Amino acid sequence: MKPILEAQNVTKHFPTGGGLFQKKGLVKAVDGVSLSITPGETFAIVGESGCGKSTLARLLMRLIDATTGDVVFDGKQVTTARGKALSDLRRDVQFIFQDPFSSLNPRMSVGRLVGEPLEVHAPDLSKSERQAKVSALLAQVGLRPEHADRYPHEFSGGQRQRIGIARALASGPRLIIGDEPVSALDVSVQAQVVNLLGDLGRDLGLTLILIAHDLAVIRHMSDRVAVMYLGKIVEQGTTDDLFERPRHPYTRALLDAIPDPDDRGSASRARIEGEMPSPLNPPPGCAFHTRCPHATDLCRTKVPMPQTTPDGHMTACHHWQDLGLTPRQTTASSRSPATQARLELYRKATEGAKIIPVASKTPDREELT
Amino acid sequence: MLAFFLRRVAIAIPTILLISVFVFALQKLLPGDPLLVLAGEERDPEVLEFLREKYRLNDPIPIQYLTWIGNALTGDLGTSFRTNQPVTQLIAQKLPVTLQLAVMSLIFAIAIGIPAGIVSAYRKGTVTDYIANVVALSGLSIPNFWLGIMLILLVSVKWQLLPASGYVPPGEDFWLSIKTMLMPAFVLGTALAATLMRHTRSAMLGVLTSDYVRTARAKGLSERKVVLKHAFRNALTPIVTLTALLFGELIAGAVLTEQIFTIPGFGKLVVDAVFNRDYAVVQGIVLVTAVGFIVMNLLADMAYFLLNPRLRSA
Amino acid sequence: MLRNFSLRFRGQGACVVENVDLDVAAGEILCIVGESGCGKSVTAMALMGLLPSDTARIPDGSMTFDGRTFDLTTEGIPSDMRGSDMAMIFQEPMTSLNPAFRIGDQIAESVERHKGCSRADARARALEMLRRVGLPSPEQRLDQYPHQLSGGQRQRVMIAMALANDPRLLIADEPTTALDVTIQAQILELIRDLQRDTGMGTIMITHDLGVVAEVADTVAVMYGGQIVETGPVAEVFENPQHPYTIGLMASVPRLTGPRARLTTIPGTVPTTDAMAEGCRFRTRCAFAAPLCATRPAPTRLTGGHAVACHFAPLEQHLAVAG
Amino acid sequence: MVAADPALDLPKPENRVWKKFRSHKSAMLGGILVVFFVAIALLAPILPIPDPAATDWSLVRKAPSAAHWMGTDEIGRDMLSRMIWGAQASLLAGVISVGIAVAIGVPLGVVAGYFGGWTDAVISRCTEALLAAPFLILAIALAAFLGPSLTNAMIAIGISATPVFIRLTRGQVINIKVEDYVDSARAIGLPTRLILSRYILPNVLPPILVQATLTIATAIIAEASLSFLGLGQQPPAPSWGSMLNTAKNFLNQAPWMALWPGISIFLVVLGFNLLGDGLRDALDPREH
Amino acid sequence: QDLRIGLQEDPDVLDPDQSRTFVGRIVYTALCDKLVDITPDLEIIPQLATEWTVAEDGMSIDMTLREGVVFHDGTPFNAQAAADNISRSQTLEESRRKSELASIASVEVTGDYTLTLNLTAPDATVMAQLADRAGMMISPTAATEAGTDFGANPICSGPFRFVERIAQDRIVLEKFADYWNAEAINFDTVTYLPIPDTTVRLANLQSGDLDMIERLSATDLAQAEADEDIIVERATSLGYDGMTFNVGNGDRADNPFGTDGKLLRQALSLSIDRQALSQVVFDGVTTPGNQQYSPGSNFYAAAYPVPTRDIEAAKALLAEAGFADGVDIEVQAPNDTDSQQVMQVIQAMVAEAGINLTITSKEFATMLADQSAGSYTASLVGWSGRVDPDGNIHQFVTTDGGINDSGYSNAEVDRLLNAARQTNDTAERKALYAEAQSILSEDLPIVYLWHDTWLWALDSAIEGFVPYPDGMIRLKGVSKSE
Ligand SMILES: Nc1ncnc2c1ncn2[C@@H]1O[C@H](COP(=O)(O)OP(=O)(O)OP(=O)(O)O)[C@@H](O)[C@H]1O
Ligand SMILES: Nc1ncnc2c1ncn2[C@@H]1O[C@H](COP(=O)(O)OP(=O)(O)OP(=O)(O)O)[C@@H](O)[C@H]1O
Ligand SMILES: [Mg+2]
Ligand SMILES: [Mg+2]
Ligand code: NI
Repeated sequence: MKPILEAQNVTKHFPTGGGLFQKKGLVKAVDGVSLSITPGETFAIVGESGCGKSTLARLLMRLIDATTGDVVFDGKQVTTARGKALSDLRRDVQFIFQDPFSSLNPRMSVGRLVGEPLEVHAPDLSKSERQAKVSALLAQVGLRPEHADRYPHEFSGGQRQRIGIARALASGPRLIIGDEPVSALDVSVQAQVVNLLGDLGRDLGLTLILIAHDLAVIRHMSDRVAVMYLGKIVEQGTTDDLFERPRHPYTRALLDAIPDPDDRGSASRARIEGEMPSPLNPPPGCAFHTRCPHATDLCRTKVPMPQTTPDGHMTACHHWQDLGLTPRQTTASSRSPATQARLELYRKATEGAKIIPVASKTPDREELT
Repeated sequence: MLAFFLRRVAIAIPTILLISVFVFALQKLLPGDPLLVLAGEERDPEVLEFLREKYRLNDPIPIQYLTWIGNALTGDLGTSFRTNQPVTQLIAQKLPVTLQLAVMSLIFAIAIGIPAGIVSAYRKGTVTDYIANVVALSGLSIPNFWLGIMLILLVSVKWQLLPASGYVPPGEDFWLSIKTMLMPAFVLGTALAATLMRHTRSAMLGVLTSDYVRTARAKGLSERKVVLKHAFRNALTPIVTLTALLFGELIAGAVLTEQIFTIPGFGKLVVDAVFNRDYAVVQGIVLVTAVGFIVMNLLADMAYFLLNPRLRSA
Repeated sequence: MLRNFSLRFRGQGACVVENVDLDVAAGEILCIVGESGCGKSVTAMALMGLLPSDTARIPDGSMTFDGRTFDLTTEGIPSDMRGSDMAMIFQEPMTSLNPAFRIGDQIAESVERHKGCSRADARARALEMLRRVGLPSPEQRLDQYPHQLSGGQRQRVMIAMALANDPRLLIADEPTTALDVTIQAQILELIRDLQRDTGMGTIMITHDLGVVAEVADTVAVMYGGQIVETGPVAEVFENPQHPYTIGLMASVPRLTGPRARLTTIPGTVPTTDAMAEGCRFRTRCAFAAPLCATRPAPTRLTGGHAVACHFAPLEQHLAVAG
Repeated sequence: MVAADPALDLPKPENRVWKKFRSHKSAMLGGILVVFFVAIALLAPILPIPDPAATDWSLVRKAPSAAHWMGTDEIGRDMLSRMIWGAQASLLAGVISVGIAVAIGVPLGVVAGYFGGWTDAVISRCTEALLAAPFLILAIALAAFLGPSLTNAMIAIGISATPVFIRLTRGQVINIKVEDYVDSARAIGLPTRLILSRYILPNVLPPILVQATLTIATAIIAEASLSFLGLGQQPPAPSWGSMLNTAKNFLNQAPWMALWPGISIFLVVLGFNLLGDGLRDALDPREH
Repeated sequence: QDLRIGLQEDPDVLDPDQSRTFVGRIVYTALCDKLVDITPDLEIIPQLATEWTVAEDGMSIDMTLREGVVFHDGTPFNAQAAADNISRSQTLEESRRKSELASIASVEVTGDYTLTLNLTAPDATVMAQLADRAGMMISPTAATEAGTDFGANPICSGPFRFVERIAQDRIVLEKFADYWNAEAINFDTVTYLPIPDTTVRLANLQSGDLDMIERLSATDLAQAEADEDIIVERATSLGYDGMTFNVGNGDRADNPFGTDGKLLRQALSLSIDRQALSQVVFDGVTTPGNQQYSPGSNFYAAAYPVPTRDIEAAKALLAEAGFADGVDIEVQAPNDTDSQQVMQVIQAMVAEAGINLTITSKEFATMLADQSAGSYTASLVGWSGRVDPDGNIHQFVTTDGGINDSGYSNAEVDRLLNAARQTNDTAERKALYAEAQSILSEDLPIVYLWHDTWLWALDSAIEGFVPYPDGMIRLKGVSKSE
């Protein structure tokens, strides 16, 4: 299928310092990234804080200008778009921000926030038509039309994130880029938003680019995953493949580091030590060699080229083949039967199944009815 | 650091030029003929014409400016129309006076404004806070001349505690010098204290709710140490920046206070010069105060730099 | 340890935290889980006496520490216990250290305050602590400023600072939430190791069930300022009783197994003022019944497992119709 | 479609700004003070008070009495009447000159802060130059251009107060423009003009509001200095500033001449400041 | 012993040939002796010149100088020095004294201590001019050396010599031991301190920081007199304050009060209650006036007394001029509080006659420029006063008068005033001035309003101070008791 969005070797270098006090430097926030997104898929980008995920997302929709490289959306150049072309792009590609608290103008009502993209992209709508559309959008994300004249601070994080999503949906985009849309949310709220995004993606046939550092969320939502480390994509493949057979040592370390509620007390897992080096001063060779247990001299000097297997799984590591394709050992499901049963009961209950008391075993049953 | 310094100086040069052009132009646009004031009651036309030639007032204004700036670059700021004194000499005479007044007022402002700001932030919403705020505002809205004259009438005339006005160089009689300057410095200081207090308060409010202040408390430190060491140290940056700016303002002119207390400083000099259309003096003082202002800005940045480890170690 | 603790903020109709009991033994890690705003932090702060004195009221509650009982309604813990007998680590490693002072001094300050030792000794102790938390080249770090450290390193400094006076109780309020998974793993391991070495009691606050699974001995699940379920971690995870606990577990996307649509807890946490009487969870509970308007007494189950729900154990009381 | 969340029944907050404002005690006090003086100023023509310019040469500098509650001034005019009429000039001087400063300073500050680069450099240098130029020279020059009147005094004061607002706004904008919500406006393709007016401006206003209320004080007093230069309110029409200025010569003989305008200026300044603080809080939807 | 004197402002350059301020003259009375001086009754008496005789034809003056006088730098004073001084005053390009000495054609040194002044025409005012800055003798040596910078370190022959000056702060003089009249001087040093604010100046005197202040504010008089530690001395000034009208100075003269506005000017003058004005603004300390000199002085033309206020007459004049419904006038005034007060009182007074007066306050430099350029209708200005009546009137109202800002021109007035210059006979001069006054009282290019009273406040320890109508502070015989 023809890709809806394609990035070729995009790079973003931020000059730093040069201000009054600091030494001048160059942050290579994104360093030669190529991507190709097919319509309708959910593509995830994962990586540690500061590895360049947000920068990449902003480059893809031209919130910032790339230093080098091309981004093509639906056959049209993004990197050079201006005027009408840029305006069209702003309609077709939308963005969901990470922080639902700082990404909504605190001084605008929800109705105005959600209606604003309509104002820009559908200026012909009358005021009442716009209001109707706003109501519909709010309903679509699980809010009520009456909420239109409230202010963002009156909502909880999850609700705010819904407002952000409604705002992103307003212009009728084809591609939505979510920069950690659920990271700031609580587990239970996160689940609601994750479901919402999944539903919307499915119902509206949207293409989603999802940025996250929570691998469980990524696994749950995405079709394909790219793993970033220090401005570069180090591994990319389908979700299942990548989670089951991570090839790059970094991906593996990342997966290992996730504390899993289903996997208690696994204290003795291999940990990677140290922290991500500064992008101001990246290490030579493979950027991960400073923390990699398998690093060799080769890694310290030569930048590994991305290698793609026939099934489309890309890895940028000198040694991935030597490390073997040992699948990650996972305890398939360590939940106890009791837990499983309760979860099932709970699921049914929340889905609206009628719950009846179990007569015999309830001493205080009478009080219930 | 040095590079930073040089860059700042480089930025300052166009600013100073701009100011000098601006003030020069402005002066020339002022109504009134300096020579009429200068020629005396009789206003002899012959003398007028001679003086006009002497001070090159017949030249086109751009030429007058270029002549002036050319001389200024060689350190010659011209002479006063009124007293025939070289402007550089006038400035050299006034600068120490003004500096002394500025420093002493600042000490008052700091001594009043900062503790008041800290207390009112710490006791936000209490009566103490309200009182501190009202006092600060009254400092801002009580005219300097009123406070000045009242102080003179009370402290000097009635109680005979301090000299009513004038100036004594510290080199001549240090204590007398301090005593003479006490009232004017207080009058000026109270007005600044208000500004300082408001800024200290808001800076402290921001800092007091910060996580590291909570950490300091969690360490079991005394409240005093938490507030004065951990919180205040971080509120200091905006305060120092503001203080440097206030100091710049003080140098530029404490006009009324100097007038009331008859302190021969910059403020008085510039007012008299403006009224007498003593162009060279006005221009010279503006130049010096502009430089002072910019130096203060620079110092504020430096303070910023020194107070903020983030910048210092970069 | 903490008994019947309630807390109310000025201008609020109901208590933010209501009748909370917590017990931590020496050498034990107690995790408090619950979603954002349910009162985890304020409870911890109350223990440390760090609540804002002008807005917070404690209508009820006492704490027993090491045999000494403090009536929290009238007296906080004395400030000399803060930082020595009880220490706390905060969530935000980036902002919890004072940016204006060297980290060595910040640690030493606490030592000086409580041990009354000389400056040099305090610094020596600071260095030792930095070494213990595994900060590379600790001698140089001593003279660095917080901004020169990364988030993980700062959190280590916070831990070093908290442990410098060998506290008997460590309270860690979401110590890893702001950190990356790889760093989080390092920090959790560090806390667990240190805790094992010193044998102190630890209260760890989090809303990440993964973290609980990884470090906790016992767990307390909190909703709306009430403890709804407590027990040894294995018990609670393998036999969750309270609908909220179950909902929480269901909401977490899983790293293994099939990818089904997530089960969620519908709705949002009401504000303190709008909190329901009785079981506070009932506004969102799929099993809620009129009975829930009365506050359920904790039901004791096996092995120290207790749950505050009228219907525990669930499947013995309720079933799906049809 | 997703089912609407049942827990979303928030109480409908009506007229929140006013409500919040009313609960702010000191802001209410400020509001009352300001309203009081504004009312006095507006009602001056219909209040039963003597003509503020009517002189009585037998009543020069007489202390407050039953006939003249606030005493009489240096040429035997009723102080009370002059205070009331002077409120007009002084409030106007304060409010309008600050209005001018805000109207010029804030947009320039927004532009400088948002666009940065050369625009910023040019505006910043000019601001510095203006800051360093003595107020007096500026004022006299403007007087010469525009002719002496209260309006022109306001313009002069306004212009000289402008740099502060440019600076303040610029600093705020630099902080605000990196906020996510500004990016979000760019992401939906909002034109820069609207980003500035809807996103940047409303969010930089609070500190400007506070500065503005403080500047009103300085402006009222500055009007006095200007009327001293013959640029402010033209005699015999009164303004508090010029009354205070005249009173300076009679502090000994007729202290009340300085007292009333002094107290009034203080109360107005206090009123505006309390009001400003309160408004800042009330206008911020985040504050509870 | 030190004497500290509070001045109202800082003097300008201390070179008698270049200076122009009133306060400067106060300092000179201690620093520089003149050829002649005046008595409080304005008689001319010897100072450095001991005798003088005016030639029969009035075309020359023979003068004998005091012997044994030296300048502060030791240069002896003699006829040559005096001649050099006069020549400097006449030829130095910066000299402000040229017009004052315009009638001296040449100076002949006829002996070591005698000289003859040759005049271009008989001039009765010459000796009066020599009683002021034009007659001040400065050291010729110093003058040649310093040129125009003489003011930085003035060297004269007065009782005190210059020590230091800090602009706007103080001028310090010390007793000159070789002064010819040293025994009349009782102070070792004298310090002049400019203190512009009258209240503060008085406060300084009260607090003991000063021994003497000049120009006590009229409204402070009562307070000063109530203070038993303070003595107030007073003298009516030689000058006047009044309203100058533009009757022929450029286009702006074309206004109802201008060229043809004689009647309106009379109406305005009549509608002002000068007594009340003086009372309200100056607590009655000033003297109401209607001529160049105050009513008590020698040259006052008693035939034209100060008019009493007559609103009806004023209204009638207005009607006669065709302005029965009232008329507008704009008057410029300096922006000091006194002038503003005066103008507001006048504004209220003339309003009753139907004259609607607007006040335009200007700062002094602007006002002066506008006035000399003729860009005004009427102007509230004063004149500090001269010893000879000619100095108070000639240059203001004669057709080519140096400061005839009014643009007034009347051949008869010109003739009378020129004639008054040329005779030395006082009675004859009085008659001529009275005759001129008869025309001026009618035409009113200047409406005289009041004459200031100089007020000095002294510490009660100061003895021997004599008030002079020229406002100077002469230190001869002044002493301070311990
Ligand atoms: N405007 C900028 N100027 C300079 N450096 C920047 C800028 N924006 C980002 N960077 C730097 O680029 C790098 C990548 O930043 P980016 O925000 O893309 O990371 P991220 O992966 O999104 O991190 P996080 O998970 O914390 O959001 C970081 O080192 C950051 O400091
Ligand atoms: N100073 C305060 N004044 C008023 N209410 C407060 C204050 N501090 C906290 N609260 C309220 O108390 C409740 C509990 O807050 P708390 O910080 O303990 O939540 P938490 O469980 O720690 O949440 P999180 O996971 O987000 O840290 C919240 O509703 C909060 O709004
Ligand atoms: Mg990011
Ligand atoms: Mg918390
Ligand atoms: Ni899921």
